[in-house]
Amino acid sequence: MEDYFMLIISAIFVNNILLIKFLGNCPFIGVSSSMDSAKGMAAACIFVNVLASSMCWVFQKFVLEPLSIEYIQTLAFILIIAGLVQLVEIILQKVAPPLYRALGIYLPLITTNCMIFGVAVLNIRQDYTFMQAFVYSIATAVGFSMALILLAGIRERFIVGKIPKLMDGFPIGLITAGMMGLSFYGLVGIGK
Amino acid sequence: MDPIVINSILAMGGLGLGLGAALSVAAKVFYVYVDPKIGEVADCLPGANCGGCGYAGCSDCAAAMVAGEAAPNACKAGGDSIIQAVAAVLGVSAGAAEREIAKIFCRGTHTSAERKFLYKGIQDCRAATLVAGGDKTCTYGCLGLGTCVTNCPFDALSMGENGLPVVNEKFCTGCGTCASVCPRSIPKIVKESQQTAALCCSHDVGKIVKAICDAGCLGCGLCKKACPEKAIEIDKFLSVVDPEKCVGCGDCYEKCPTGAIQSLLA
Amino acid sequence: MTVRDIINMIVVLTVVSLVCGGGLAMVKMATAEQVEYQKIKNVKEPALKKILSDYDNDPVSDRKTIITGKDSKGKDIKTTIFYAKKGGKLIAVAFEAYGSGYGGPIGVVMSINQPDEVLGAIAATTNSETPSVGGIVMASSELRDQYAGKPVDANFGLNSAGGIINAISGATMSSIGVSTAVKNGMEIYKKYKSDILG
Amino acid sequence: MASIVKEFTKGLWEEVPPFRFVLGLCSVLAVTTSMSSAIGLGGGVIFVTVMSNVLVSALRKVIPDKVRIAVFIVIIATAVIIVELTMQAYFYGLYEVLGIWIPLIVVNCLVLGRAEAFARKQSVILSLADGLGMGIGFTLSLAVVASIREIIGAGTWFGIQVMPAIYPGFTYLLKPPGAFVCLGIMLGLMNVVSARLDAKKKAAA
Repeated sequence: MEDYFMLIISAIFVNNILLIKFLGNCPFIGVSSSMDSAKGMAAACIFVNVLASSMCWVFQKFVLEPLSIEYIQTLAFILIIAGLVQLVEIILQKVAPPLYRALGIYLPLITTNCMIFGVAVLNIRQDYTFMQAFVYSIATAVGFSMALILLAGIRERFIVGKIPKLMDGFPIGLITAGMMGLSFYGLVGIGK
Repeated sequence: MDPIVINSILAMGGLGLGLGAALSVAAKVFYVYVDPKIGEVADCLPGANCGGCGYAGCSDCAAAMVAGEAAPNACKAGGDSIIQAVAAVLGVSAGAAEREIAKIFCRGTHTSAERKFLYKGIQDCRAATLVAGGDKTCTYGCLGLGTCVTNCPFDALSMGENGLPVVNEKFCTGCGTCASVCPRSIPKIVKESQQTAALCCSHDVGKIVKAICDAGCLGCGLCKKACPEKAIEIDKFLSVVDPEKCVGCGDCYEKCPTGAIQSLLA
Repeated sequence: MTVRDIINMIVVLTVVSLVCGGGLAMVKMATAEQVEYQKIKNVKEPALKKILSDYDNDPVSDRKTIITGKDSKGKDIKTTIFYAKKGGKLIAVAFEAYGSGYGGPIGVVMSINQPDEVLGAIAATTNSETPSVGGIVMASSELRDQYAGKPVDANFGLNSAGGIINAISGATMSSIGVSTAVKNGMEIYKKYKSDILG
Repeated sequence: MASIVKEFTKGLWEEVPPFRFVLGLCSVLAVTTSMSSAIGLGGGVIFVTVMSNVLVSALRKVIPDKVRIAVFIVIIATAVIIVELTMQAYFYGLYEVLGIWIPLIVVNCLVLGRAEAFARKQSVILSLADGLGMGIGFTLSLAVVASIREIIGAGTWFGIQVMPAIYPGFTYLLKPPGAFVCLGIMLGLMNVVSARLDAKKKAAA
């Protein structure tokens, strides 16, 4: 149990998937301009990340490795993720329309989100057991959402602040992410 | 054929087949009827999600239009071309809506209006009003910190040198965002054809207004007496022009001691 | 979503995945040889360099993979044999064998000089020993020198078990791991000598 | 012919990928700590973008709209695996350095973005030009960011010592937070440059 705790702490704080490992900042800068879009994206990411990495782990261990075709892992994983996202979108539209309206616009965006695919591949490369992979995917998604919501909070203050016109938008977003990353980077000593 | 080739083909083919089947079954079982018209109508709309129509965005407005809850001219931001396009898609005759634009109902510039204190806080009118009702002595006047300018989805507003926002009528679509965003709703949505209006929002007594602002409406009623069409009413020391009755004769312009009431058709 | 659309959708997705899977398999087979070489060159070669000397061929390309027994699941275990030659004459044979250490399997690469069949030298490759304890032992020459120069059929067990190797104090488990790895290596050599030298 | 050149040059300045519109950001930040890895990944991205653009536009009439994204992704993933295998076979050092970043080209927003936005509608040759232009533009930007980070960060360029020996190296730039700040500042400068260009153009017009 002890190393799960360490796994969670290191995934959320120490090597935060977004600020230290750089996975998933395509939507990070784009979506974080307003708080509710950030929350919507974060919730969708947690939900899909857990589902995707467990399915990929199962596919790797029960199909790719027995047939010894690990080299095709990239194609298999991304196919699963794309299919999964589309499936979730269709099911959500029918089962929970309000939830769909809140998450809806972000779901297609998630297919190209580097974090989901990155976590799936990392689970295999660090050869985690299923439980470790499951816990790791939850922790990274929580870390991702935390960083996203923190940045969204900060960027909402920009509207009232005095930002030079040319730095407005992406440049200031990136610099803020850098500053936030610095604070997370201070914790590097803790995890393994 | 090396086993690796067969395995790869089988695995990937199987995965593709499985996903294709799952997607099609899901599409069938979880089929939600989405009226294709909504997509078409949404394409005609400007897509700025400005909220002028009162819905959460263009797609919501399109859905309401298709469902008949909203009239084709509900989209304020579009102007005639949009309304005709939507009407064409829905096959409904669209009442030609009169174009509406925003007007700034305050003339209290830095020089003409008195300031209580020097405000160095957050550059946002909503924030400024929290600080002892804003730095302007007149509690109804425009604080000039540009919240309406930053929030205008069509960039039709810019801040004039005298500290009051200026409406660029070419871009303004009358979506009303500025009116809803301004803590004192200084910008008001007015029909383009309206001739005259008292450009002030102050309900203070004339004596107070005269002391703190030399451009405000004193509520003296001279314009009301001068108006041949009886189009002007004094509502708690503030003159209000009824657009239907006003013919724009201009008799009231000279009578007004502070020039608050004037022609809108600059 | 007519039925025709659905079938069309499934067919296209399956066919594209099929074709891509097949195409990739072809590419995989084409590059498999080179990838294998690169893997050995970058992983095994540093260890090989420690135990083989004054050869004039490239042992990494001069290699043969033989089957050395079956593992628990019945899949046969493959061992790659590297040949060191001088002037065309075989001077040493090297291969890797495993023993169980404290943290998990310990990989030991060993060379056997030819024709006098004496153990040339050993070097550790992969091990997951605790770096502070087992790791030092693996790198220490004191343990390695005890193996060098011994004949193939010497008893490489620890002296506590009647063998000729005395364990490093404080890291008995790693020492046992290394000695079992070497013993397994000798087994493989004796059992498959004909394949190796054939 | 002119349109092909236009598509090609478009990728080099007006719509140079990671700067003009922020696509493919993850790899730009992570891989630009050294020039060799940046160019290595850039080469991979060029191959993948060109191959996926060509295949996507070749098959554009056959692919049903409902499953469009999934098929595009399969094509891109195939191209990426080919790059991965060739790199593993012939540039093993680069393969080790890049590690996880090669498979991650598949989710690089640039590649799918071009396939979705452009190749799906255009002819094969145009898509090829666009893919090449975008790929090279991406690699150039990678190179620019990488040289800045490596020279200022570690004082070397392609591993050769460039700065004087006593230069301690501003390693903050090599760390993840530095990457964000460096890219942010570069984007800002780029805005300044293009604003000045537009102003000059407007003044001239």
